[in-house]
Amino acid sequence: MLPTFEPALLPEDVRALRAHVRAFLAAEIAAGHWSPRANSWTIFDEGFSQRCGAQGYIGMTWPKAYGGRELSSLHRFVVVEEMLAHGAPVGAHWIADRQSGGQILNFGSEDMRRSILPRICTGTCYFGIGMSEPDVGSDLASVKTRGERSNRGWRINGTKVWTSGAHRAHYLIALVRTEPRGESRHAGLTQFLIDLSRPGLKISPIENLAKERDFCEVVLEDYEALDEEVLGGPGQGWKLVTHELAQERSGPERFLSDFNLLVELIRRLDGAAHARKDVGRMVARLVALREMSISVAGMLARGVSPELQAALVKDHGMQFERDLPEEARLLLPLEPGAGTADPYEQQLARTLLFAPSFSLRGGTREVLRGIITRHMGLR
Amino acid sequence: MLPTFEPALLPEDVRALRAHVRAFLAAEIAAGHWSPRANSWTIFDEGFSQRCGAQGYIGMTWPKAYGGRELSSLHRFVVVEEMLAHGAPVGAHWIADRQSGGQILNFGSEDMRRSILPRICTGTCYFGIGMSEPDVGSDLASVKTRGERSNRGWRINGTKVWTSGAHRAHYLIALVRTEPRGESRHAGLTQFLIDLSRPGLKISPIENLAKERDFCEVVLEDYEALDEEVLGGPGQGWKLVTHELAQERSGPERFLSDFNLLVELIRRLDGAAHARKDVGRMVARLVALREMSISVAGMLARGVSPELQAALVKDHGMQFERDLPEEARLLLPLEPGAGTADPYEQQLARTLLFAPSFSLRGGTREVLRGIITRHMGLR
Amino acid sequence: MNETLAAIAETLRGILSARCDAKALREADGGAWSGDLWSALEEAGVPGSTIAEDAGGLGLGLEEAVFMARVAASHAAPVPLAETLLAQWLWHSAQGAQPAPEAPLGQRLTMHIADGLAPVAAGAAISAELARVPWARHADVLLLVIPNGDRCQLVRIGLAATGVRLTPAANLADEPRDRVHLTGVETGPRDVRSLARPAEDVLAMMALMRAAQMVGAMEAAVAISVGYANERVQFGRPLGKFQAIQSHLAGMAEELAAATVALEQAAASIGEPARRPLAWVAKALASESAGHIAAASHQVHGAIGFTREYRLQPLTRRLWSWREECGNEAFWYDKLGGLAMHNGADALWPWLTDISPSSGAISKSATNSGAT
Amino acid sequence: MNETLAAIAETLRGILSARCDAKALREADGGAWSGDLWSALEEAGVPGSTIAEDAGGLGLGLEEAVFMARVAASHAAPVPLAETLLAQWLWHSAQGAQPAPEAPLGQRLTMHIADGLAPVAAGAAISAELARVPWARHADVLLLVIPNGDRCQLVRIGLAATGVRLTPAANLADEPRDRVHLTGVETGPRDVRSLARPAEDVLAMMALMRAAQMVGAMEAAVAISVGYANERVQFGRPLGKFQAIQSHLAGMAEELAAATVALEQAAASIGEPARRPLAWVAKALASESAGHIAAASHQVHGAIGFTREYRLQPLTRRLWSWREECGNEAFWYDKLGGLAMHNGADALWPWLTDISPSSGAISKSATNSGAT
Repeated sequence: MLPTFEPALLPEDVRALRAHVRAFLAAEIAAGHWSPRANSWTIFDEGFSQRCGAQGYIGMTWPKAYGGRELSSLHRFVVVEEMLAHGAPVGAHWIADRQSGGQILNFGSEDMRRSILPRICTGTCYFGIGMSEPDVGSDLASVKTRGERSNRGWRINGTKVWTSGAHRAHYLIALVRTEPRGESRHAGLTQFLIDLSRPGLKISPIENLAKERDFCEVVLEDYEALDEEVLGGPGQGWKLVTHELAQERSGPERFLSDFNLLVELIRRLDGAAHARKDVGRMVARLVALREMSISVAGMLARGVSPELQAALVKDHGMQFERDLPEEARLLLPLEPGAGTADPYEQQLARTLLFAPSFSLRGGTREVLRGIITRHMGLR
Repeated sequence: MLPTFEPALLPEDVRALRAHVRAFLAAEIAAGHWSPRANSWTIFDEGFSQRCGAQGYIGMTWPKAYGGRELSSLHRFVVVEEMLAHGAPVGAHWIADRQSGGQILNFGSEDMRRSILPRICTGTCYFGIGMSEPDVGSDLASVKTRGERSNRGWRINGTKVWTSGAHRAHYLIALVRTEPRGESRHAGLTQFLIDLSRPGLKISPIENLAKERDFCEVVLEDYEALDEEVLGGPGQGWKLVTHELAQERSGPERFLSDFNLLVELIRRLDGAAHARKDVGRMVARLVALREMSISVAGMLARGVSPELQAALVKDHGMQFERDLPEEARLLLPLEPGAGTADPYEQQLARTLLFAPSFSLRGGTREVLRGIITRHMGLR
Repeated sequence: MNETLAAIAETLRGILSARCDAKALREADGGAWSGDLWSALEEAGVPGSTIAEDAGGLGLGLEEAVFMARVAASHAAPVPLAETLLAQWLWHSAQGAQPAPEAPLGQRLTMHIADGLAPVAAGAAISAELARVPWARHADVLLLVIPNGDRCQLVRIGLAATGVRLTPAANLADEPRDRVHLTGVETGPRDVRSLARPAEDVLAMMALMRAAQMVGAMEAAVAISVGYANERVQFGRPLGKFQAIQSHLAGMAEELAAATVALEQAAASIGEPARRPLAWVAKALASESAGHIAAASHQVHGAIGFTREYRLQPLTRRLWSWREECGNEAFWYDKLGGLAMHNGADALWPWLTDISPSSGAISKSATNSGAT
Repeated sequence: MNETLAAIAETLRGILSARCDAKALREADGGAWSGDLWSALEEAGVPGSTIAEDAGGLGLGLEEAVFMARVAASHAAPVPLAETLLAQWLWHSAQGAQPAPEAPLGQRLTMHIADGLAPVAAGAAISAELARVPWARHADVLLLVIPNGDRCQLVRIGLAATGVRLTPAANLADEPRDRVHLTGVETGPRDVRSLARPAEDVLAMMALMRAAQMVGAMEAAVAISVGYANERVQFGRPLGKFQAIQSHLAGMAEELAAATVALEQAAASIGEPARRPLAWVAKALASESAGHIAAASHQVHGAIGFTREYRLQPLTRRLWSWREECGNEAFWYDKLGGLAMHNGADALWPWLTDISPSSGAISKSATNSGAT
C-alpha cells in the first residue's frame, strides 16, 4: 500500500562510464564550448548534442541495430545525471532521447525505427512533445486536435502548444482525437509522428518570462499524415501517452535542474557557519531524492512500471527544486538581475525565473498527487 | 473583492481598562493563584472566573440590565487579549462569554436572559458548545440529534461530542434537527438551550492526547426541552449557528493561544544572535495578526458582519500558532516531557501536544478556505 | 480609504490603465523611457505631489505617497514614481543651508544611501561609486543620502553634471538599477540639506515604499489569478471548483491581507519615530509573501503564466526583484528580532500593544523601540 | 526485503499486534512495565538477536536491528528494544579486557553517551549524573559510552548496583527517560571494553535506531490516515475524495518515502565508516518528516485524532519525542552542511555519487566524508 523503493545497485561497468562522461564534460568546459548552467535541459546546442552522439551518450538503451548500445536504464541514468549535474546543454536531444525515441522503438513501424532512431543516436535528430493544447493542460483526454481519414492516410487539424523547441526540432509526436469523444474519455485518441519539415504546419515560438524561446505553438492545418505514421495503431493514443508520461516523469531532471545553483551557493558561502544547517538540509534532501530516482531507474531496468514511484519522485523533487532558490536567496542575499559575471548570481537569477516552470512539465501537482493517493489505496 | 481590514482606533478609555486588567493579572500571579500557561482558554478555574466576574470582565458588551457594562467589542477585545497574553485560566467562563451569552441575548427569551446572563457576568455560570456529533465535524448541517414535539415541548435524542467542559458546565446550546432533512440541508434545524442539571443526559469526559479532560460526550436520551428554551424559533438553527460560529472565529485566541511560549522562548534565548531572524519573523506575524484582529473587533463594534475577515484571521492565525512551537524547538532544542520546572520546557511540551487541536475549533481549514474564496469572487 | 486617497486612486488608475498595456511594458523592458506615461502623471501633478505646498506642490505626506506607489505598482508602471515621491518629501522635510528661495529638487528623481561616504562640506566635490541606483539612466537628479550620526545629509546630484557616468544594469523585471560613477562631481550650497533623521530611518522609508509597490503588485496578481480560476475549465469544471486551487487562492488572500494591514499601519504612523519598526514589519512581510504569492499565482495559471505575453509576469518579476531591494525579509526580521530580544521577554506584550496605531498616541514604555 | 527480514517481520508482527493494544499502551503510559510483551519477544529471541553467535545470540547485524526497531515502533511497542539491540551489538563488537569466557551484557539494556566523563581505568569507581536515560527504570544494565579519542570505552553498569539511584522522567510519549545518578559505582575488569569507533559514530548509530523507530511510527500513522480517509464520510462523500485530503496524504507519502529510503540506505551501509553521513541524513529527514506527518495525520483525522482512546496518538506522541532525541534535524543538518562546505563546491557531486550504496564499494575520493 505504501510505496516501496527497492534499492538498486549500479552495474560495475558504470564506474568507468561515469568517469568517461566526467572526462568528456570536463574537456567540453575546458574548451569553452559552454559553461555550466541551471535548468540546462532547456538549452538547445546542436554541436553539443552531436558530440554527445559521437560519444554514444544518446539512445544508449536501444538495440544496436538502431544505433543504440543495448545498455540498461541504469547506464542511461548515470549519463543523464552527470550531464545535468554539470549543467550541460542537453536541450536539443533531450526529448528524443528521453521519451520520443522510446515511443518509436516500442510503437513505431520498422521503417520509422530504421530511419529515425540512428539519427537520434548521432545527436542530429530532435523531437518536440505534442501533448498540450491551448485549453488543455493536465486534462490530456480533452485534446481538440482532430485527425480524419483522408485518401493518403489522415488529415490533422488543431493546435499544439508548449512544444519545447519545435522550431528547431525535426519531429513531434502528437496526441490526436481520431474518433468523437464517447463514453470513455480515453478512447478514440491516437499518437502520430509529425514531420515538421512538411507543409500544413505553422510553428511560432512563444517567448517565456525569462525571455527565452523554448516553447512553441504548432498549428496543424490539413497536415497529411501517412498510415504508417500512426504509433501503435489508431485508438491506442491514451495507452501510449501514459507510457510516454511515465518516461517523462522518471528522470533525475526532476531534482537536478538547479543543482548548479547549489554548487555555486556553496562556493560563494565559503564555509559561512550561519548557512550550515540550511545547506545540510538541501544536501540531505538530494541524497534521498537521488536514491529514490536510482530505484526508479532500477525498476525500469527490471521492466517494472514505476508509475507511482515516478510520480512521487517528480512531485517531491519539484518541491526541492522550487525551495532551493528560495533558500539560497535568504542565505546569500543579493539583488538578482541580468548582466552579472558572477556564476552564483547568474544561476540564482536564472533559477528564480525558471522556477514557475518546474511544476508544469510532466503533469501538474494535482495530477501527480492523484496518482500517488490512488496507489496508496485511497478509494 | 479582496478582503479589506479597516483600521480601528481603540477608544480612549481602553487605556485605563488595559492598565486595570494588567494590574489585576499581575496581582493574581503574585498571589500564586495560577501561573501563565499556553492554551490557557482550555483551563477551567472557577475561582478565577468568579474574580473576573467581580472585576466586570465578563459579558462586558451586554446591557447593564443583564449584568453587562454596555461597553464596545473593542473593550472586550482588550480584556480578552490581555487574559490570553498573560496565559490566564479563562476556560470556565470562556464559551459563555464569547458566544453562548450572545446567542441568549440575541435569540433567547426575556426570562432566559434575566435568569442566565447575570450569572454569566458574575463568572458563576458556564456553557459548553453543542454543535459537533460523532460523525459530524465540519458538516454541521448533517447533525443527527433529533427533537420531536412532546407534551411539554420537545423531546431530544442524540449524541453531542467535543463539547468543551460539559461535565463542569451548567448549560449547552445544542443544534438539533427538528424536521426531516429536505431539499435544503440547512432548513429544519433548531438551537436549544440544554440545562445540564436535568435528567435525560449522560455526560462523559473524553480524555485528549494531552491527558486532559476538556472535551465531553453528551448523550441526550429523551431529554425534555421546554418551548421557551428554543433559541430564535424552530427552524432558525442554521442562521443562529452561523452567527455563533462567526463569534467563535473572530477572537484573538486564534493567534494568542501559544503567545506565552514565545515569551518564554525569548527569555531562554537570552539574546542569542542565531535566533534573531526567526524571532523577528514570529513577532512580525503577530503584529499583523493582532492588527487584523483589532480590525475585526472594530467591525463587530460597528455592527458589520466580519465573516470573511474572521475566517481569514482564524486560518492565518492558526497557521502561526502551529508554526510557533515548531520554530521554537529548532531554535532551542530540548527533549520535551513531563515534570520539568522550567517554564519554556513546560510551555513547549504543552503546546506541542495541543497543536493538533488548533485547527479543530471553529471549523476546519477547508471550511474556512471555502468561505474566503467565495468572498473573493470565486464562482 | 479616505476621500483624498480615493480621488488619487481614481486619477491614477485612469492614467495607468491606458498607458501600462503589454506593448508599453515590453518597450520599457527593452530599455525605452515611458515618456508618455510620465508626462501624463506630471500633468496630473502626481510626481510633484509630495513637494511642500509653499514650494508649489500639493504637500501630500508619505501615507499618500505609499498609496500612490501601491496603485502604480498594481499596473507595473515602469517609472520612478516611488523614488520621486519619497525623495521630494525628504528634500522638503530637510533644512536647507539657505532656506529661500525654494528651488525644485528635480523632475525624475532617484535616491541612494551612501553608507561609505562621510558628510561633505557644502561646495565640496564628491567621488563615489554607487551600485544599483534605481532608474538612474532616466532620472535627472539623484538624491544622495549620507549618514551623519542621528541625522543625515541630503545631497542633490544632477545626473547630467560633469563627472557623472552610468553603467547600465537592471533587476529581474528590467527596471534600471544602474551603477553610478561620481568623479569629482561639484555641489553648490543649495545642493546640500540636513535631515533630522538617522539614515536607518531613511532606509526604512525606502523599504516602506517598496513594500507599497509589492502590495500593489500582489493585489493585481491575486486578482488576475481569481479571474483565471473562474474562466479556465479543466476536467469539465472551472479551475476554481478544485479544492487545491481554492487552497492556493485562500492562502494568497491571507498573506496579502497580512502584508496590506502591515503596510497600512506602517504608513499611518510613519511620522512617529517610536513606531518605525512597523515599516520593518511591512517590508519583511511583503517580501516573504511576495515569493509565496508569485509562486502560487504561477501555480494557479500553469503554462500560460510562464509566457511573456501574459500579464502575470510583469508583476511577478517585479515581486522577485523588489523583495530583495531595500532589505529582504531576512534583513528586517533580523533587526526586529534583535529589538524584541533586546527589549526582553516581559516587554514583548506591552510593546505589541503600544506599537499598534490602534492604541493612539504612544506611551512611554514604547520609546525604547528604536534601539537595537 | 530479503528473506531474513521477512521472517523477522512476521514473527514480530505476530507478537506485537496481540500485545500492543490500547489497554497495554495505556498501562505503559501509566508507568507499568510491559512484561508480557518483553517475555514474548525474549522467547522469540528478538532482544538477544544481535548478540554474537559464539556468545549465544543470532549474530544479526545493525541492518536487521534497524528493521526490528522499525517494526516494533509501528506498533508503538513500549519496550527498550532499539536500545537493547544496539547495546548488545556494540558490546559484542568491542574488545574486552579479558575476551573469554563471554559474559552476557544483560537482558534489558539502555545506553548513554557520557560526554563529560574521562576514560576510566578498569575497576575504577564511577560517579556521574546522566540525564534522560531511556527506559532506565525498567532496564537491568546501562551501557555507558565514554569518548576516548577515535575510540570509545564501553562500561557495563548494573542498574541494581550500589550507588545507582534514579529520578523518573519521561518523554512526551510517557516513555521513561530517567535521570541516573551514579555515586562511586564500582566496575569490574569484565565491565569495560574498548570500541574501535569514535563516540560520534555511536551517536550516529543511536540516531539511526531512532530514525528506524520514526519510520515505523510514520508508516503506521500514514496507513491509519488512509484508512480513516476511506471510511469517514463528510458532506456526503468519503474524506478521501476531497482534494485537500488527497494532498495531505500524498505529501505524507512523499516525505515517508524519502525518510524510508534514507533509513534503508544508511542501514545497508552502517558498516562503512565513509558512508556514516547517511545515518545523519536518515535521522535528519526522519525528524523533519515526523513533525509534518504527525501534523498532517491529525489534520486528516480532525477531532477524533485528538482523543486519547484513538490509536493515532501513541504514534504521534512518539514522533514528537523521538525527533528531538539523539540529535534533531537542525543538529544533523548542521553537521552535514558543515561537511559539504568543508569538502567544497566541486566535491559535492562526486560526494553525492560516492556516498550512495548504489555505487558499490566506496572510492578514495569519499574518504574525507567523515571529517567536519
